[in-house]
Amino acid sequence: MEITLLYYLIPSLIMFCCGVYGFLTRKNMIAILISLELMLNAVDINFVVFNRFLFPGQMEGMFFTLFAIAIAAAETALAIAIIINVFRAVKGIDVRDLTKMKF
Amino acid sequence: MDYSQFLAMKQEIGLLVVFLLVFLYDTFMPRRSQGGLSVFTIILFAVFTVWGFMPCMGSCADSAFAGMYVTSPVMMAIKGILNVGVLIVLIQANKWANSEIQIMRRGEFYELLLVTLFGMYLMISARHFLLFVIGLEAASLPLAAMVAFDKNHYESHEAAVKYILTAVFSSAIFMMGLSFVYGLTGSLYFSTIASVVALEETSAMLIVALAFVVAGVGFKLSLVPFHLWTADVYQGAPTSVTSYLSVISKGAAAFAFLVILTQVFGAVYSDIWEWMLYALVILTITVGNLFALRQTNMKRFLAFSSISQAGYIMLGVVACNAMGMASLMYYILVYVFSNLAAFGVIQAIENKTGKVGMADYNGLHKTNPWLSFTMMLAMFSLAGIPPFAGFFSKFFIFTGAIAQGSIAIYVLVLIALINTIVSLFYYLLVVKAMYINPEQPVVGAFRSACSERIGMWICVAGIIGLGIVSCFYDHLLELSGTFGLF
Amino acid sequence: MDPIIPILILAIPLCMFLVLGLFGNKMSHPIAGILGTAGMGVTMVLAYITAFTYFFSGAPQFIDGDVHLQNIVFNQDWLQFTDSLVIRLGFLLDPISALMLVVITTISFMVHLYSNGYMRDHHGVWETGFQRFYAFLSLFSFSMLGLVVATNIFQMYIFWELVGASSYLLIGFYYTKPSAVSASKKAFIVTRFADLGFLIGILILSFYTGTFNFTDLTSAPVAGMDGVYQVSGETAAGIRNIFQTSAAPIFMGGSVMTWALVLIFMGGMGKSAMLPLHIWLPDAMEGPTPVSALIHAATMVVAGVYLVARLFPLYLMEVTSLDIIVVVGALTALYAAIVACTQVDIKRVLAFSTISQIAFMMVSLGVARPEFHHGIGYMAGMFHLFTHAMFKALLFLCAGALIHAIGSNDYTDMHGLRKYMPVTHITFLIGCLAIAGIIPFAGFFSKDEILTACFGNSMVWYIWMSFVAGLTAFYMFRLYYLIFWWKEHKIHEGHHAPHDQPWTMTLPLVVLAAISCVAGFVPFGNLVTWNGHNMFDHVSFLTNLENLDWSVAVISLLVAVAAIALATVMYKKENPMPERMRRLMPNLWRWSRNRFYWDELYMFITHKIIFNLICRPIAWFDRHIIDGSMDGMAYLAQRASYAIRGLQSGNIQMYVWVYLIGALLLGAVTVICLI
Amino acid sequence: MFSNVLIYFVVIPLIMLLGLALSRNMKQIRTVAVVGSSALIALSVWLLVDYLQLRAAGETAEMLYVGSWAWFKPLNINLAVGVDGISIAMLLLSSIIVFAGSFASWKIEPLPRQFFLWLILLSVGVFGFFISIDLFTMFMFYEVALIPMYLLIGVWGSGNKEYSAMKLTLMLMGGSAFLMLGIIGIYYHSAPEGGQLTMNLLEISRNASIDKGWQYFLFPMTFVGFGVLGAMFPFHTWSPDGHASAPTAVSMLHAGVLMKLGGYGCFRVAIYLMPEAANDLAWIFLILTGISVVYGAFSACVQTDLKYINAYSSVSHCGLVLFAILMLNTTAMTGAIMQMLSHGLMTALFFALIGMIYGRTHTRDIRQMGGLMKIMPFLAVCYVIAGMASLGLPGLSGFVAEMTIFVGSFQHTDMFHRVFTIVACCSIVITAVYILRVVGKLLFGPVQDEHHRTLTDATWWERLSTITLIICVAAIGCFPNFFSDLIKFTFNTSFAQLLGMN
Repeated sequence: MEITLLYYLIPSLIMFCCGVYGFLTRKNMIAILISLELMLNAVDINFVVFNRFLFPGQMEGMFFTLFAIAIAAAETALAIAIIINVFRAVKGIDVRDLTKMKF
Repeated sequence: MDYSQFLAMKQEIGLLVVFLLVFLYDTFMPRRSQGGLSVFTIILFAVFTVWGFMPCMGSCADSAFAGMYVTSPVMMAIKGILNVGVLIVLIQANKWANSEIQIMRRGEFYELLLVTLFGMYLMISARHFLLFVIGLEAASLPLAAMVAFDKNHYESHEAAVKYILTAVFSSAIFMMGLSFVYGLTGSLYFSTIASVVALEETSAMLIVALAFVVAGVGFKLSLVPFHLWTADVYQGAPTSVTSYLSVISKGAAAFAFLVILTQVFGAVYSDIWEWMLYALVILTITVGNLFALRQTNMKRFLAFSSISQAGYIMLGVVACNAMGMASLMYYILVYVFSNLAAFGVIQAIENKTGKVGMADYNGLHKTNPWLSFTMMLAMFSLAGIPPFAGFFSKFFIFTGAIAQGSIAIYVLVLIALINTIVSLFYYLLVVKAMYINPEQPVVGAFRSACSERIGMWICVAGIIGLGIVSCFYDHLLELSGTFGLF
Repeated sequence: MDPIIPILILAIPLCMFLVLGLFGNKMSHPIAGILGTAGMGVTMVLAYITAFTYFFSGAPQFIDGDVHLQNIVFNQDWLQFTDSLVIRLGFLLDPISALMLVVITTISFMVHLYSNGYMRDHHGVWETGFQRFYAFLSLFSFSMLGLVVATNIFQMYIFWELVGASSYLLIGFYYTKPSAVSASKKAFIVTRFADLGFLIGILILSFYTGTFNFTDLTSAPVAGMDGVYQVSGETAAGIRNIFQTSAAPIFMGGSVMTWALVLIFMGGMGKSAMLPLHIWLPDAMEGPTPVSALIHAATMVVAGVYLVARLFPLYLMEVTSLDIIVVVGALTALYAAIVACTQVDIKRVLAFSTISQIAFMMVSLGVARPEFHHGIGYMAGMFHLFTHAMFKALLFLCAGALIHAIGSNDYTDMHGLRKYMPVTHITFLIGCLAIAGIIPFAGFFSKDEILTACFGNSMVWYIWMSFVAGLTAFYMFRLYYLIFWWKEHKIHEGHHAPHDQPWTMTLPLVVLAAISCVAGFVPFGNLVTWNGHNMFDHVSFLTNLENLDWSVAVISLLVAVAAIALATVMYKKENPMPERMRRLMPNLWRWSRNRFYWDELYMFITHKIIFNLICRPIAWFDRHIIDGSMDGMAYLAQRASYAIRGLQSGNIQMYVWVYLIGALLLGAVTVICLI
Repeated sequence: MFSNVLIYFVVIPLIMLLGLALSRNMKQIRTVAVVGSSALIALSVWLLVDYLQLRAAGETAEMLYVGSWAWFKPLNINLAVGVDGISIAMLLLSSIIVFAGSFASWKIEPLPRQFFLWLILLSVGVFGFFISIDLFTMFMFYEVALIPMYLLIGVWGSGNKEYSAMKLTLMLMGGSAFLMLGIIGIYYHSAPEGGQLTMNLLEISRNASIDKGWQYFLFPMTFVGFGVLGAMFPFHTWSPDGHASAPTAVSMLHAGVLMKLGGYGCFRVAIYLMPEAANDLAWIFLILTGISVVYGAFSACVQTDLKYINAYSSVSHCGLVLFAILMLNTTAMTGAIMQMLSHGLMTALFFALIGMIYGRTHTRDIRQMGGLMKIMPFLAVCYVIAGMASLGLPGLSGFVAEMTIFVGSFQHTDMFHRVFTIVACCSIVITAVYILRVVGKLLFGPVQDEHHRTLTDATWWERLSTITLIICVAAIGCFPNFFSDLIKFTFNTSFAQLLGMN
């Protein structure tokens, strides 16, 4: 069985959708953060796969992925820090509690 | 490696130097000299701003890193505009930064702010999506920290969470779009993508990719429906950060948006994104206005106002011509002054009394005539009332848009114009609160801090002078003629 | 003719108005009175000189053989609309304007003089606003003089409006009295409504003919002399040709020219109180009595007659319009005469009598045809205008004297005054005889000629008008007997016996009575005819008598005498006969007493229909629909703002959801639209 | 730049603004206002005389004193000025009303300095508008004149002032939104393909390059845009509320001058630049303005608030202005301009008097007043004169203006136009009804409220203010040919081409 582009893209898409679904449904902010990671990783897979299968002669997609991973890490760190701050303030990390400002 | 290419990055390097100096001062200066940090930063940045406007010595290169980075007079100009805005923000933030609670951490504030500015520079100058994404993230991630700066306020945290989570979601979408683009074209260079897009037939994937890209940048610009974070974040963040967010970050994003759409997707303008933008502009202006109608918190109110202003700025993009670009930059310039004047007043009052409700402004003119005068000018300018600068910027942005010439654009502009009436209504509400409402003044008479006053004076000068003195717009128009985008 | 005198005729009253109006408050009462009277006196003398020069000097610009010419003494551009349509202020001297100059200045002077006495009470205390009164009188005189000497129809319209305004001011002279205020308002608005017709008529006329000038409409220039014209049927026929070639032939049942002329006549109906626009005149009696004498009996109210006379050659071209005038006039004459028989207020009786008499003049103009006795109707109408002005002013001034003496307008408070006020009695009697048409008083001759003209036109109108003439005699003598006879005057305790008034008031009575006695002998046929041609070969004091159509005259005399006899029987002594008559015809009496409910009808139309069904709904519509829709837009925006506020729920997941949907929709819709 | 006399119409108010900003007490404020407005009158009279001399010397250019200074050069936007007889008439009117308005607000409270600042800012806009011949500058000044209204009504007004001020501002700005689109549209069609685009009115009309299709789009935009300020049905509803709430001088200026901006603009921009569309579409607006004329008058008949009456009367009279402009012939248009002058003066007079009466009786409800003639004869007499002017008494300005309009309009060759002229004529009767109703209730009759007996008559500054206006009203009424010629000459020169098509 030949492994084609699609075999990579479909899991990546599923990952991305899982991430979106998780973001939209989970209460726990850490879980939401994990969902976000899923989405970013799906993007990374896309880039790598495109590079590997469609444009094998160059490295642009790979490099982009490297940077994206780094950025994702920074984002996570920052988000965790902020969530901790919130936890200190409200003693909880349920995202649905954070609706003081609205309308 | 040709190191002379770094000369092209004159402003970035200058900004890095400023950042380092501030960082070093903050880190290594003895405690007794720490008091000078704010003044040091402001003066340093003022020098940098002025230096940024100076013409490049000798024959500078105009691109670096194999064309991932380019510069041009237009970019220098927009960076200069941002610099001026940042300078005003710094001046206005002085009082807040030196308040008892923040004084310990003000160094971080300055440093984060300078880093985000650096990110915006990269967004503006990038000609490769890798650099652009780096810039975008550098511009948004530290902002989350800045939004969360007010440790003692719960709203600040809530705002930060909302910001960081939505921002990351948005960048995920954006990068997803980029990956599609990459998959379609095999490159992340703007020019290469553009040439491929121009040659190939429009595919559904390209459209979806474009929609995702628009959404990602639209998030920064807070275009409806990608705007929902804006109001909460503006309200929760410390006012200095809000003012920074609302003008500088938005200005950079608007320009970057223009560059991406014209440089990368210019070939599919009338096929795809012209219509997308029509929808977005109408939605943004209308929804922003409708929400702004019934706000009672000044910061939240200005958040929605800035959403609808973003819609007007987008008219410059819709036009997709040199005049639109010049008008866009001019709009940003004027918007910087007008909005910062408003935020300056809000900040002055908030610093003194902690009040940000619109009702707290009742009868303000009796106790603080100059503050209310400044606020009124800001509101008039935002509403586009002559002879204040906002009128000129609105007029030119509409003129620029209509230069495109289709009937559809007339309709779009008409809708935008009708929306200006709604916006006039809520801007006048502020004026009404200050001048007309009969209630006893809530805010007592006080003398605002020297830095706040300087900031407001600069803004007032800008509001009055930028329109009547025609050279600013003329210069921008001349520059954008040389940009060669279209 | 040297234009200085005509200019002065207009300028003196105007200056008087300005001086008295602006500085009157600074003057003492007698000075203001003397100033006003003297000014008017000078004007009168100048007007006499002018008229005399015109009629009798024999200068070539005034008379050519036996034809009286029209002479434009001066004509100053005032407002230029287009090259041909120009409003000029000028002075046109021709038989009727010269006649009117005499009438107006005479009556006006008499009234000025009379008012010196009338406008103070028995103790010699001046009325408040005495100076204002004189100022307004001067303004009126100026406007009326300007009206009659108009060289173009728009000048006439200008002064037409001005007389209306001065009439308004004078009727409302006692402005603290609500009835006076509403009377003045009514007068102005009713005449304004009529003026609308006048204006539209002018617009139509000028649109087709391209001129406002009377001389261009009705006369031909006399060769060799500048500003001299002769009335010419050919010019009028030319005008009719213009209409026939350039306008739609028939517009709503009449030719356009007829419409224009009828609309112009509508202006005259308003001013001259023709049915159905007569309702303002009886109410106008709220003004001081001298004002009634001047404006609402002798001068302003005949402006309508004058207008028709002025455009008479044009009316001749469209006989339909003349017929309309006759019908309106005849109905009005009968109506007013019937109403006059039952009124209690003596001024109202006189007012209705005025309406009736003006209607006589209108009928006279309407029945005039050049074929019959050189258009005797025209001459008769003008003649009656002249005589009527004299005796009606006399009657009003007498009424003023009575009211001044008694302090009431109703004859029920008078009765049997002949012994107390002999001068008033005699002069009033002369007035009554004149209006009744008893030989040799003035009214006899003019009325007789009107009846002759009617006779020449149609038997119906002749009988009709003779009947009205009989009614006239009847109600005038009814009034006379009820004031001066009926029963002994009852003097209330603590009141002085009524007596004759000071000389300032009696002198005008005597003068006017004298004129009423002899005015009938003025040989009008050689002075005022429709085309300026003399009617008689030679003129003497008895010309009018010699040229009488005795068959008509005898009948009319008989009718008058019979009517007077009836009045004598019924009203000389207190007796139950009037009461019996009233029982005999209760409905007629009630309708007549209530003036056929015209006022109520107008009240109904104005208040119930125009105010309640037009104005109020429009105002409501404006506030609630038009304005409401503006407010509604604001309300909608506010509602929309609330409706979408759920979008900003504060929940991050919601935000992201919207974001995602937005991005996908943006893509999806574009894909669907493009592919 | 400063060698052009017209610039001083803007410079003097600007200096006044400076003076007001520096003045410290009421006396200084008044001095600045009086000196400044007198200077403006003097300037406009001088301009009138000089203009007439130039014309007499055979100057036939469309506009005189033309000057143009580059502003936004790349867009060819200039600060271009120039006047013809019509502008001069308007400048004269404005300066007279500013003068009278200054006296009418002699004792304004509170914040007199700010009041005058805004008032003068408003007049900067007004004067700037009338001297401009560049669309952009014109539009800018137009909006400058509008916005001070908000504060002037909001702060110094009475009654439901916040609502009225907001409504007025939003509606007028709504009009100017359409206008802005129209102006930009005109700009892009101001020159033939490839030519230099321009905002200069004279050049645009000379180029005549707006094709018919675009005219059909742009003409309604500009006409409605200006028409809102000219109180055209159905966009007039700001007028009653706005005027009712505004302080005296503001009502005067607004009804007297600002509403004229609408009429002037309609004619100077909409009709002058797009005559073909004006000719073809006139019927639509004729219906609207015809309705305005009659409808405003009918509405005025049942109002009980003095200012409402006058506001509706303004709707009627201003409707007549637009009505006549649309007739597109010299006479009617001359009448329109004269009606602007006339209405400006007499409505200012009305509002001044109403303000003075209201200042004394503290009510504007005519049902609560009566017999004022006895109590304050001067004001009452002036009111009667104003009323007579309004209902078109010869010798006062209203008559000549209305008659010129009626005669001119009736000269139109089209039956439809003539019929509508007759409809408009009907307003003279209705006008008489409501004017006499007010006069009868307010001034005549017995005194309604015994407290009013103690009230005083006008003070000297009030007298000065009203007498100035009355003299002007009478001057136009007595010597109409002077004004008519002044205006007509312009039509004969600049509109010859435009009128040729009719």
